[in-house]
Amino acid sequence: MVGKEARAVMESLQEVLKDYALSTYNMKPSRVVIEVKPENVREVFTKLVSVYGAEGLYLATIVGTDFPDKNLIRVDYFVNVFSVNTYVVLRTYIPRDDPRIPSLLDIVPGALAGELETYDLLGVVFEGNPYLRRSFFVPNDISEKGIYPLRKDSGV
Amino acid sequence: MDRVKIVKYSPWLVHFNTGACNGCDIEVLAAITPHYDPERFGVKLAPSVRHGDVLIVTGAVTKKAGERLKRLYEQMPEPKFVVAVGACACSGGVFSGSYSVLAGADKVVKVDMYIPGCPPRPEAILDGIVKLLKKLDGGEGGEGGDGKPSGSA
Amino acid sequence: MRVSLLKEVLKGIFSKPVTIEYPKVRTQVEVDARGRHYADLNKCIGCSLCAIECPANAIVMEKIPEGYEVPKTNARRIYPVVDYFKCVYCYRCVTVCPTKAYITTSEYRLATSAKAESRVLSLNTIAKAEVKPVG
Amino acid sequence: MFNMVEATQVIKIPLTLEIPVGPQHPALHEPLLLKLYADGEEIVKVDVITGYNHRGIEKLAEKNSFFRDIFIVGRVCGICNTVHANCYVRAVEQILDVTPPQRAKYLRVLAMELERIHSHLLILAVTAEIVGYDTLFMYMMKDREYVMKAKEILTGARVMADYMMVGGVRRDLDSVKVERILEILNKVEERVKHYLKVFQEDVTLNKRLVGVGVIKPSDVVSHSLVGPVARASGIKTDMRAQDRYDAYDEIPFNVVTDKGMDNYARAMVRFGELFESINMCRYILTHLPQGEAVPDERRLPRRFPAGESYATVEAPRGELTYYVSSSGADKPYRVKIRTPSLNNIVNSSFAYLNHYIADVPIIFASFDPCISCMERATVIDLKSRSVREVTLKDLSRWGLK
Repeated sequence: MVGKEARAVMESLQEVLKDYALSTYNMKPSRVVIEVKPENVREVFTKLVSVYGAEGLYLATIVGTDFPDKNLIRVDYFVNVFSVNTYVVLRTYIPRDDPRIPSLLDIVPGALAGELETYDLLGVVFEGNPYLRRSFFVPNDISEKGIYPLRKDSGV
Repeated sequence: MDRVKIVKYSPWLVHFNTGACNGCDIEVLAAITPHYDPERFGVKLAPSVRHGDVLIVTGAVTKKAGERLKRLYEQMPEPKFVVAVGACACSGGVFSGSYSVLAGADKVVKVDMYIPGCPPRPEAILDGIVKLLKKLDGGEGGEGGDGKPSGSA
Repeated sequence: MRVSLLKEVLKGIFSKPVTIEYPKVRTQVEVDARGRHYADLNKCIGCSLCAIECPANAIVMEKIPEGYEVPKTNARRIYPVVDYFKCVYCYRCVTVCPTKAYITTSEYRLATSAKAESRVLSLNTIAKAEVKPVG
Repeated sequence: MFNMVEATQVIKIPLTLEIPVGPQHPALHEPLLLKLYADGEEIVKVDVITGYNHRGIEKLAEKNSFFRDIFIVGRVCGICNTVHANCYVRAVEQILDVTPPQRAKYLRVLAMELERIHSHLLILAVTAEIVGYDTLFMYMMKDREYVMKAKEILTGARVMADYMMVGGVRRDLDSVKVERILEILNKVEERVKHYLKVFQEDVTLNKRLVGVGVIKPSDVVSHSLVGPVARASGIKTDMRAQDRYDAYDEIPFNVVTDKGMDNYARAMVRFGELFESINMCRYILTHLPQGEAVPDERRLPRRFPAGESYATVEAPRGELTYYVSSSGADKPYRVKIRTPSLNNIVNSSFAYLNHYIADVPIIFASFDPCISCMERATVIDLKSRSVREVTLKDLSRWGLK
């Protein structure tokens, strides 16, 4: 998909999410990044599902990145809207000393894997997800010390 | 000693994946297929660890799997031998610096034969088993780094 | 049993076995398959680039022992020793080497019960100082 | 004799039987613990317990340089190593703004499609083995060896290709090798046709596959299932068609889908993709563009600008994604790998419910599980919500919702 068609899809997508978007930019190669407030994530997903249909998009992955110098953790939701052949990235920033974000589990069951992974490796608490727990893949000796391996200062 | 001699006629293998990338596992699987057919040597994959004589370890031995490996080894009947297949099981390979691996099967159990390679070819796995059998016979098994390059390109 | 399978069985009975009689017959390995490799010390300049780039940290730079004729280009008199247990045979060292000093082989029968390293193989590529270099 | 209990009453005795399957188990070739809870012969709950294969690769990738990571991410999974390396390399190329030459793009696709052929043959063979058809397993593994030979001719190793490099590939192909690979493809295609016939005709295989492990299309999408599992439920999702990366925009191919939704449909999708892949390989070998394909690895850029990119690739098991972020240093700031098996295994425990214990391995195999893929970082799924005081039948029905 190239050119005009792709741009039209992106514009319609931005139109759908314009109430929530703090800023919009592109990630290589041609993915739309839309920055939203963490408390709005659930509303954004409800909106996306209602516009593109439950069988039109799936949550591909959740990426958590640690920024110790800004005291922030960034949580990105990569959503494949495959009914219109496009990828949208929902980007949120949450404080590093109290990383909490609402869980999407009841809206998107496919979020389970990503949320558990991000919790165990980075310590982001997804509020409302009852399955979160430590040391399912991080070995016991590390999780017992309360270390989240993917934090930059974890020292492992 | 006599039991060791008996084992060499038909050693049964048990395969345990301790966190491998599946590369070695499919090569172990390929090594039992018609092209290589180790049943010529009486070698057979055993269904359970309690029937096995030779434990084939693949993978970088993650901390969780390490405990399992120790338990499996203890469950095997005597005499028992361990073959480490692949760079990961020999020394940790590319994963040796990770927080989650012990890097090397010899950190947990005593290893009798190492088969390096990433992954070793099925022939190399057969070669390792044949060398192990020779070693059981009293001959010297390992002759790596003999200084004779073959088939240089 | 279906006819198609019966045909397969008959074909199997009358065709040659596919099994490679391994220790007696060598498998046909590609000549450029990635097998054991070691440094040719006539070409090596001791730059350590292979040791830096090795993804498995399998290469360690060591001092060439006394009594070997070391080429003038290798001023620091060091050479790479490949640990074949750690090596993943990706040949990154071969492709980054600025002098193309690595000798590659398709040797894959490396099973051993003791440590396997490229030390002897590499040192054999240069002559000992006492003996006059041959050829 | 027990008195008959009203359906609304609660049975407090734990009638369910707990059966651990794995991590070392004859029916399961993967280090994974499936805890099955069975009511008689029927599964009412499944716990997927993992962690035996977690190697911390994402952290390892942050600790090593960009170029060393190419070889580390290739070892996430041995069966699909070229797609892992390709996805990572393309993400890095986006950051560097490097475009590989056309010939290299074709050769990359060739390596990836050969890998798809051997991966699908492997999982179809394992499917046959799990239903107890060992003869077919041996036959299919025999013919898979020819594909491995083709891979060896192309990349220099049977399994770990280490074929991808920033700005191209690491080995070129000459006309002799092209001929040899074409010959192998012809031989393999004939055999695959035969195996397709066996899968379609054989009574045992049909009885074990048809109607078992049904996944509805709505469940597929909401649980983020990808790859052949999704396509076998009629969801047309294929990153090769969606992203058109590398040379997929020039090579003709069809996206294979099936409406069957069960194990048999998943096997048929894999067979369909085998033929597609063979045809694609043949097209590549006959239409290979001229020019350079191998970059000089000594002259590749050493400085990486700050930036981020997100690459996707259609692995044999489904959509594989890499997120790579660079802060301008010589090491990546963050590498996030999301493998298809992660979604397909963790999110799919609902598929086992209401099946017999004996069907669990075959359903599990139909997802083409690759634990090494998923566990470089991750997971557990407990349907623990379902631990309520309800009758066991209700419990199982609840789990399907």
